[in-house]
Formats: sequence, structure tokens, C-alpha cells
Amino acid sequence: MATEIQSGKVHVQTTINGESVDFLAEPRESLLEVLRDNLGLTGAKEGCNNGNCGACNVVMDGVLVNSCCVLSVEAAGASIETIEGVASPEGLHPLQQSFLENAALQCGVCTPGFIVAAKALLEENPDPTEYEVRWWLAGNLCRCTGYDKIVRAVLDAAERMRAEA
Amino acid sequence: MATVHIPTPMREATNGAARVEIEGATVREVVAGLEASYPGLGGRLVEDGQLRPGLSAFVDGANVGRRLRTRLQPESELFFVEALGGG
Amino acid sequence: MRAIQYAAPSTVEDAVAILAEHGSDARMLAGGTDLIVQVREDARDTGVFVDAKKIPELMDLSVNADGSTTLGAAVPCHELYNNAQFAASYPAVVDAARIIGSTGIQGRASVGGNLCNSGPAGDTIPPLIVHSAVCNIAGPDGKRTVAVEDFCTAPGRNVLADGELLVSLTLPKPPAGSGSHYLRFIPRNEMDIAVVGAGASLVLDGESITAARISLGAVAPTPLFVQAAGDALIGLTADEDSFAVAADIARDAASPIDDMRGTIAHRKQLSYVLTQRALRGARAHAQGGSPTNGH
Amino acid sequence: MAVDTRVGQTIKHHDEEYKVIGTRPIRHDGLEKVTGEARYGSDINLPGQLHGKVLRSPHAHARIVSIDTSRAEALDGVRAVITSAAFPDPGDKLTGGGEAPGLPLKFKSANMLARGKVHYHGHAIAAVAAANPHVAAEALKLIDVEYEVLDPVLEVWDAMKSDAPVIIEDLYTARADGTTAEEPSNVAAEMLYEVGDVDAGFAEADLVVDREFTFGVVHQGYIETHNATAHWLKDGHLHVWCSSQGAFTIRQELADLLDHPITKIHVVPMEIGGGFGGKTTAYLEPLAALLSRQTGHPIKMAMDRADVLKATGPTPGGYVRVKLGVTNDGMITAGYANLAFDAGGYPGSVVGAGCRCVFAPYNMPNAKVEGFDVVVNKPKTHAYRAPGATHAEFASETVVDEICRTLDIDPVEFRLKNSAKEGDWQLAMPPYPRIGHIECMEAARDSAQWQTPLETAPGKKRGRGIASGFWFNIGFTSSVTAKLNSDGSVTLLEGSTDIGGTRTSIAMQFAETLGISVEDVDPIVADTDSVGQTDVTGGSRVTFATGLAAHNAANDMKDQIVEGLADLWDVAADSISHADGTFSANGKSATVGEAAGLLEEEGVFPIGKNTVTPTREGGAFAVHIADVEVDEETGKVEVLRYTAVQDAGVAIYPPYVEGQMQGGVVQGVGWALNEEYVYDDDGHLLNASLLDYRMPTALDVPNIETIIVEVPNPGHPYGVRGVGEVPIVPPPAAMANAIHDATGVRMSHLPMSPARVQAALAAEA
Repeated sequence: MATEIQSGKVHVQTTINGESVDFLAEPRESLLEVLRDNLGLTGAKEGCNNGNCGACNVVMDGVLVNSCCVLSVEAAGASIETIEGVASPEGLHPLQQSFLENAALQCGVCTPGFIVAAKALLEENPDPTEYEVRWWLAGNLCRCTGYDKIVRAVLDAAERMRAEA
Repeated sequence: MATVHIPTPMREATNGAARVEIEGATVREVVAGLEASYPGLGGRLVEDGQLRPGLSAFVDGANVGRRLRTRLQPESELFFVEALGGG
Repeated sequence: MRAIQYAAPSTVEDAVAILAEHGSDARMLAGGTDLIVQVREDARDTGVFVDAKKIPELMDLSVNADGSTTLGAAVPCHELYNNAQFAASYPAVVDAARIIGSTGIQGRASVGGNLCNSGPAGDTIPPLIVHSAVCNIAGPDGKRTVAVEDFCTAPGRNVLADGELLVSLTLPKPPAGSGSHYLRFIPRNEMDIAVVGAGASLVLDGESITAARISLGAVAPTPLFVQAAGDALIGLTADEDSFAVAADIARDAASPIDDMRGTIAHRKQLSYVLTQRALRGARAHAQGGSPTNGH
Repeated sequence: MAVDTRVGQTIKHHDEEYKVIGTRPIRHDGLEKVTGEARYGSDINLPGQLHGKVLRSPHAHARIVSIDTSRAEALDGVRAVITSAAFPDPGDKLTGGGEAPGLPLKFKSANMLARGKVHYHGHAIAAVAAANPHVAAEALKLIDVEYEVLDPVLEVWDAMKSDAPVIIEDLYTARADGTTAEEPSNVAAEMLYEVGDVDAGFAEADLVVDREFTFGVVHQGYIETHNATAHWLKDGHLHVWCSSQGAFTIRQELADLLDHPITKIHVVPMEIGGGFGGKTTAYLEPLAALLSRQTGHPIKMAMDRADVLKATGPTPGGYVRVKLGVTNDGMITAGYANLAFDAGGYPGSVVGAGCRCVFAPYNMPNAKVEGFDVVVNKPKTHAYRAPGATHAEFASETVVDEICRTLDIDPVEFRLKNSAKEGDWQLAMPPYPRIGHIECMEAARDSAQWQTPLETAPGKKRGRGIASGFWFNIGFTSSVTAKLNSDGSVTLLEGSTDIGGTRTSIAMQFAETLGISVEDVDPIVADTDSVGQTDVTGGSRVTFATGLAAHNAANDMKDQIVEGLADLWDVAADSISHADGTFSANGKSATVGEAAGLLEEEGVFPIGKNTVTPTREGGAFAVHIADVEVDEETGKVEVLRYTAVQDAGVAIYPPYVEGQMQGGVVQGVGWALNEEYVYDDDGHLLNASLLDYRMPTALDVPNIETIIVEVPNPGHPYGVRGVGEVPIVPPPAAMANAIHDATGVRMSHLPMSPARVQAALAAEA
């Protein structure tokens, strides 16, 4: 059976933060564009649009990705988690709480990417060293904080989450 | 008499004097006094009745910006400095 | 970004058919971390994106009966370093997989994609070369294989003809007593393109070197297989003096350019230093240790 | 247990005890920012909105022979195309307001869209509005521009040569004495600052060190790219939503550039994703406005990262020469400096501020500093965190280190001995008020890092460096309006863009003054129609000046509450006392909350307000210590340990003072080691991406230890000094001095990239 070649507006069915979502998008539109402009999920930010700043981080099928480097049509059938899905109705995620308490943000524009990336880290490695945190987050640029308080916040959240687990 | 500190590049007009004493109750009056004593100097500081864009006046350590009506004490020290911005 | 078309075939045959139909206007889309960005930034004009990730052969990672490993062209980097068996067998490849882009990039970017992008600084290419990996290519005229060191032909170019795609790589089973290491020099500690990259593999019999391969990135129009440097080590003791001999040959083989990422003088120096360090790392692996991927 | 963010110490040189000031509340805007709900400029989408994109010059220096937009206009989905012809003729007007008032408006206008000539690679040529960003981008490729390419001039030392191509044909040097040159050149301005007798000072010196330094161009590197959305209504009202350090500045610039009444311009500050001086001026706002006027639709525009790096305002590269004379016992006798900075494609670099900072940490009886503002074919440069000071003090602090080495004097002792202090002369300025350089130097000397010997490692080249830094604080104008709600909470409207937590540092000063908790203050960054004049967020001024306005507004509110209670309680207003947030008189008392309830019943709703232009800014000193390891084989420098000491006056909101210090250090480390614009000989910027413009990642730096020193600024009721900028000043010098300590090599160019360090090591060997 010959494969369909899609162009123009394509109908995409996907799951975002646990909910089934349909959207129409051109193949050239990135997942980041669709999230922000079609679906109003503006928590992911565009900082570089080429995979070098991490501000657009989302988790796709359990894997941390830069949504600027994913085509909208590649989201078909995928399960996507964004910053908007990190807090639960019961309250903030421990990482979010820790970022607040540790003053781990200044302008805040990189913060969603950091939190999404750090959450992916802690799911894979609940007890990271400082070096492992810095390594994992090296793809997330922050220009305000000098990273110090961010790294501390992630380690702090990891400790809280281990205590609660 | 207020003491006015003359920026180096403008000391030609004051015959090399780094400081001059000028009578005046406000910055504006001192500038007028400067022009009267040293013709041409006032014009380098003031344009169309306003301190030249980019200059600030300091009166006794206070940055009064371009507010020429700022009142002076008899012993006031007056500086004219380029205004600064910042990041 | 220009308007594009997208197809997600589920078989190699379908992919070949689409590629053949659209010729040079079509490209395989693996992780997309190079291709999407290049088209967006007008560095490449591709109209048809053929998604590799629905084709089982391109997502395959398995050990064959002869002990070799098949690495599907679109397997993302993060699957390699999370695969203990692969990591133990092909440490240099995993060294590269761990330092390409960021964690987020490694979630998508693939070794096959890195190879097909054919950049002179592609981090996975020297490791594939030192592991004697072979490209399995499919096309309208059937299948063929090409050694990785013969795959790239110029910056951004390779032996793939219109209609052809890289299906997988075959990595021979590493002999007993072997070890490998890849490292690169970058001004930062992450998120950079190699100023110079160096991969080395060694097979040791006690302290004696029985086989060695050395490859450099970013010092020539294509990743460089410095066969003479490896050959010179055969029969020598795996020590600093021997490594210096190989490093000298590697430095002489390097013919880098001045560009925004590095100078000729610095790259020549780095070719020497990194060859030594790659060999030390390979020795550590061969002797059962693990090298520091120092930066 | 939570990690203690109080990683550093605070060393107080005052006895004040505060209830709110100095505490660590959760910032008011924090929740929205950790959940992704905060609205930045690019996060809004208006009904009927179109998208704008900018065509940029592929050449560094060229004459525009013709622009033909017809093919772009014909593309389906394209709604408007504009060129510089869409702007009104700026004539001979000067720019108003903003950071650098008084420059010819024609330069600013031509920087929005090139007028006749392109001055740098990436210079905006035309702008397109289309149905979506992709169509707009396609349309750009259909605009036909014919260029006559000219030779570019890229470095100040080339541009200052008498036979250099003149970039702006009618640019005549504004000389330091107030006169104007008669022949055009690339030197826009000369400046001269002098104190004492420099020749006599050098004659007294036993040792004179005279060194030259050069600098690459660096960018502020904020993560959010520039964006603007504009809607020009049919009645002439212009609404603008943007990411700027100053909504009022943008309003003024729009009024100037578009020759449009300021009353019809309404600017809404969105959350801002970093600025550092780079978002103090308009780039997209006027284009979006003109495209909106032409189409009748709201226009949204956003730069991509390449646009940001190519065509916004990085901070200058250039040249600094520093000559210092000292006696054998280590007393400075004289200093001379000469600074020439890139203005970029139009006049107006930050060289003047650099001139005035170059010797600031020292008591200089005799000093002379010359500055040159030089036009080159690079983007119009702009402020970046303590603009000009980092270059200047990299040079002077490196020379100081060399003197200490030569004379075998401890660098801390030398700096303490020569330190500027209250009453000492500043270059061309009134004498210093109370300052804290000595206190910072003592704190650095006593710090854990300075007191711990550098750990050696076999085969490793390690070294330690120390450097001082100074930056001014600017006053400008700030406004606050505070409304007392009936439950005792306060809605606080302020006009300062909040980049780093200033909503809270302003609210804390209000709360302290009125005697309420900071959680009871709801600070809001208001738009230009909703609060009084507030100048740009810059010059480390917000917590200082807007905080002062908040303090004054709280006192205004307090007076109104007292007046209301006096009426209610039937007592004289002056018999009511106020302490700890409680008003009392004649045995009656009411907290602010109770008073609010009582007054509500009387129909009284106090509104405290204040607009202030402070006159006594508090300049700030910093002292930094860097430990580094140099890889001799590769030239790569690793930061092992770093301590930043800074006089904050009084730290209103300590975690964010520490954050400013840590962030400034890491920017400074990036500048020191890797950040620079790389140009080819034709003036093309080669590394316009975050891949190749190498800002530090989390893996490139250690934790940054902080010591806040509190020497209160006498010019502020709570002693606030500016804190945001000075921490970027010492890092490059501290790093260079550490590299020298490790290797014996003196670096004289920023950045000290691996290739340069390796080449210097090879040359030394």
C-alpha cells in the first residue's frame, strides 16, 4: 500500500497532558508553534528555534524533546506533556514549589523548560548528583540566574520527592 | 557664591581655571553668570534655554539632572556631567 | 519555513518509492534535529520529509547471531546509553551519543541521522569508524553496504543516491581485550559543535596493541579515518610513548580550516592532544576501567 | 529539608532592623512563572491578527539602489509591505526621553528601516505583514533589493584612520570642548575627563605599567527574543503590547519616530524574558504600528534568534589602553586611559560610562581619561549591564594585578591602600558619598575562598584572581500608585518592567513603610495609561528609585489614613501615632486593615501616590575572587570556585540580590571565556545562533558563593544601592588574573577563548 503524502492542512490526533486533542496544522509548523498558536499552550517558549536553548522542552512519549525540532505532524498518535500539565489540581509539583522557595527564577522565560526538563530527569534518576543535574540541564539556557539557585532547587525537589515516595 | 567645576575640555574658556566662583541663586542664574564672565562657555552648557541634551547638573552631590531652576546655597558646589544610562 | 510535504511510510520499500519519486527534493526524517532546522534556516531545500520512525528496520537495535549489532538508522541517542549491552560493546559510540546536543536533542537525534547529515564534525562518525561499522543502504536497485569511513564525501554530502536511504549500521562484535573512546574539544562543556573530535579503538593482548583504529572529526571536509596512526600502534605497548607516535601521525593527517569555531593552529594542536586522550580512554576501557569523558 | 538558599553571608555596616526588608518571601509573580501561565509578549494573539517579518541586509555596508516590493505584495496572504518611506521625515529633531536623549532622530529612524544605505549585516530593509509567519517569511524572499556594495569598516582602530571609508557622510565629531569638527569622519564624539596633574603624577611614579586591550562584541543574550504586537485603531489610537525594559520609553520612541501624539499611544508592558540593557529601545514596535495602520489589523512580530544577534544592540567591542603609575610602596600616583568603543552603525556607544568607571575603585589624585565613540559597520551597540564598565575595568584591574605582581604586593592590600572612599574625588564628578569598596575588599579578604589556599593538583595549572568593579546607579523618574482595599490589602501599581523580581522588592518597601505584610501588597506592572511616568528599567534603578516611590506612596497613604482616623476618632491628626502597622491615639487603635474597614464605612478609600526623581544615587562596588584551572594542552579554562562580594546598600530582597550577583558573574564568565561576535572580512556575522554564540550552560560554572555587604546609601530611606549591574564588571579581570596566576600568561583580549589562551601559552613557551 502506497504511503500517503500529506500536505496543506493535516488533521492530527494526539494526547496532550492526558487529554485527547485534535488539531489542523501544516507539516512545516513545528510542535512548538502548534502548542503555542493553535492550542494556546504558551508555557513552552521559543528562545532559539533550533534546539539550543531548551525553552520549548516538552515530553513526547516519555522522552524529553525540544518541541521546536518536532514537526506538528509527528505528534500524531503521540502523548505529549507540557508545563501546563505539571501541576495537578491538588497543587504545584514539588519542582515548582522548590523553584519558588529557592528563588530559582528571575525573568521566568526559561523556567517552564527547566521544570519540564528537571521533571524528566527526576523521573529517570530520583537521586541525581549536582553534576548530573548540571549535565542534564546543560541544554536549558538561563541568562539571569547563573544556574546556582536552579540547581539547588532541583536537588531540593529531588530530596522532597524521595522523602514523599 | 557658588563654586562651579569646569570640565577639562572647556577650561580654555576660563583661561585654564578648573573652578570658578559665580553668583547665582539657581543653576540657571549661575549658567548665565558663567556666560557673562566667560563668553561662549554658557553656550556649551545650555542650548535654547535648556541644559544641553546628555548633560546633568550635580549640586552639592545631588544629581539634579536638567532642572536649571534648582536653587543653590551660597556655598554650593556645581558640576556638569554627562548623563548616564545603564543596562 | 517553506511549505513541505510529509510522509510516514511503514516499510523500507515504501520509503524507497517515495524517495525515488521525489529525487533530491526528498529526505529521510529521523530525529529531525538537523533536517528541520536546516530547512527552516534555508540551509537545505527539502520539500518532502519522509519519516523514518514508523519503519521497524530503522528503529531496530539488536544483536545478531554472529555477535554483531544492528543499529537502525533512526534509533535515538538516548536509547543507546540506556542500553547496557550496547554501551559495554561500543563505548565510543555511546560517548558520542551522550554529548550530541542536549538531553532533549538526544531524545530524538539518531546516529544514522548524524551520519547522513555528513557534517565534518559529526560526533558519532569517528566512533563508528573506529568500530569498523558498515552502512546498510537500500535503494531502487536493491541493497548495498558501504564502510562508514567511505560514506561521507564532502561537507553535507555522502554516497546516498536519489532514492536511497540508510537503513541501519552493522557494528562488528568487538574482539576480546578491546576498548574504545571518543571525545571532542569544545569551548563550552556541552551544547557545542566539535572543534576537533577524536575516536580511538584498541585491541590489547596484555599491554601489547594488536589492533588500533583512530579517526578525527572537524579537521577535514569529511570525518577522517587515520589508518596510519592506528597501524603504527600495532605491536607497540599501550603507553604514552606509543600514543605520542600515533598522535603525531594524526596531527600530520589533519588538514583543518580556520572558521568561526576554531583556528588551524588550534585544531592541529587539538588533533594531537585529543588523539592521545582518546587512546588513553580506549586503553582504560580495554583494561576494564572507564575513562573520564573530561572536558 | 529544604536546601538553604542563603548560601552566602550578609555583612551589615548599619544597625537598622526591619520587619519586611531583608526577608525572603515568595515573589508575587512566581506562581504564574513556574506554571507557564505568565504572559510574555509572544504569548498573546489578538482577533484578526496578522504577522510581520523583517527583511534584513545581507551586506555590512552598501548603498540601496532600489527596492521593488511588487512580487512580495502579489503573494497570496501578503497584506502590506513597508520600507523606510513609511516613516515620517525625522528632519533635524533629536530623540526625547529614553536612555540616551539628544541623539539625532534620523539615526534612530534609519536603524528601524534602512534609509538609502545599510550600515551593518542584518540591518532592517523592509517589513511585511501576512496571514501567517511562514507566508511573511516567503514574501521576504520576493522583495528585490539592488545594492551597491561598499567596503566595510569593522574595527574602531580601522574606522578612526584618516583614510577610512566614512560610513555616515554627514557625521562631524562632537568634540569634548563642545565644538564640532569640520570634516566628516567615523568618530562621532570625543570625550575628556581629568582630575589633578597627570604629568606630575607619572613623574612621581617609581613604576609605570602601560598596556593595551581589545574586545570582541558581546550580546546580552536574553532568552526571550524581541517581539511586539501593535493595533492602530481608526481613530489614531495606537495600542502596543511589547517586551521592553520601559513601556514609557517605547511610548516616547513611537511618538518621536511616528510623529504621533503621545496621548494616543498606549503601551502595555508584557512579562519580559530578560533584557540586561538590550531591550531599552524599540526595534519592532514602530514596524508593527505602521503595518497595522496600513492593514487595519493587529500585527504581531517576533524576531528569531538570528535577528536578535544580528540586528539588536549588542555591547561594543573596541580598544582600551590603561597606564598606571605607582610608587614602590604601592601608592597610585597617576592614571591615564584611552577608550575607543564601537558605536555600531550609528553614533552612541557606552564609552562615556566606561571612561568614568575605569579608575573608579581607586583614589586617583591625578587621572586623565579620553574616550572615542566610533561608528563601524556593525549593529548599533547598546547598553549591556554596567555598560562600558566591564571593558574599562578589565583593563585597569589587569594592570593593577600586574603592578601587584611586579612590586610583590598582596592584591588585596594594594586595593585597600588605594581604595576610593567617602570624600575622594571621582573623575569629573562630585566627591564620593559614602561607598563600600573597602568593606567589600575586607569581606573578600575574609571570605572562605580567599582564606582557603588553592588546592593544587599534579599536572594541573591552577590559579586565583581577584578584581574590583564599580558601576553607577541612576535615578531617573519612577511612579507608584497604591490603593488601599477595604480588607487592608493594597493594590500597588508601578511602571517599572519587572525583570528580576522587582515587583516584590518594591512591594516590600511599601509594606515596610506602611507596616503591613508583603503578602498583603499586590504589585502590578501597569501600562502607560495607568500609572505615572516611569523611566526605563536600567541603570540598576528599579529597587532604588521605584522603591523610593513606593516608600513615599506608603507615607502618602499613611497620611490619608491618619487624616481619616483623626476625623473618625475626633482627634488631632498629629496626635495619632503609627508603629508596626498600628495607628493609635487616646487609647484607640487600629491596624491598617481595621483602619481600611473603618474608613470604607465613611466612604474613604486612600490612594497613596508618588512620582519621584531621586537625586542621590548609590553607586555600588563589587569584589570577585575566581579560581581557575587551565588546560595547557587545549587552552581551555575551567572555573573551579567563585566568590562574589557586593555592596548592596541594604538588600531589600536578599535571594534576588544573590540572584543578580550570580547571574552577573555567569554572564561575566561567558564574556571572559567564549562569548564574541565572529565576523568575516566582509562584515558578515557568522555565529548568529545560540549554538555558536556560546553562552555558559549549567555545566560550565560552579555554584557562585555570595557575600552581600550592606553599607547603606545615604541617598535612600532604606539605604538601597543599585545591585543589578556591577556583578558583571569584575569577572573578566578576576578570570584573567587567575589565568595569569595559573600560567604566567597575561591575556589582553576578551574573550580569552581556548584558541587564544593556547596561542598565548605557545608563544610564551
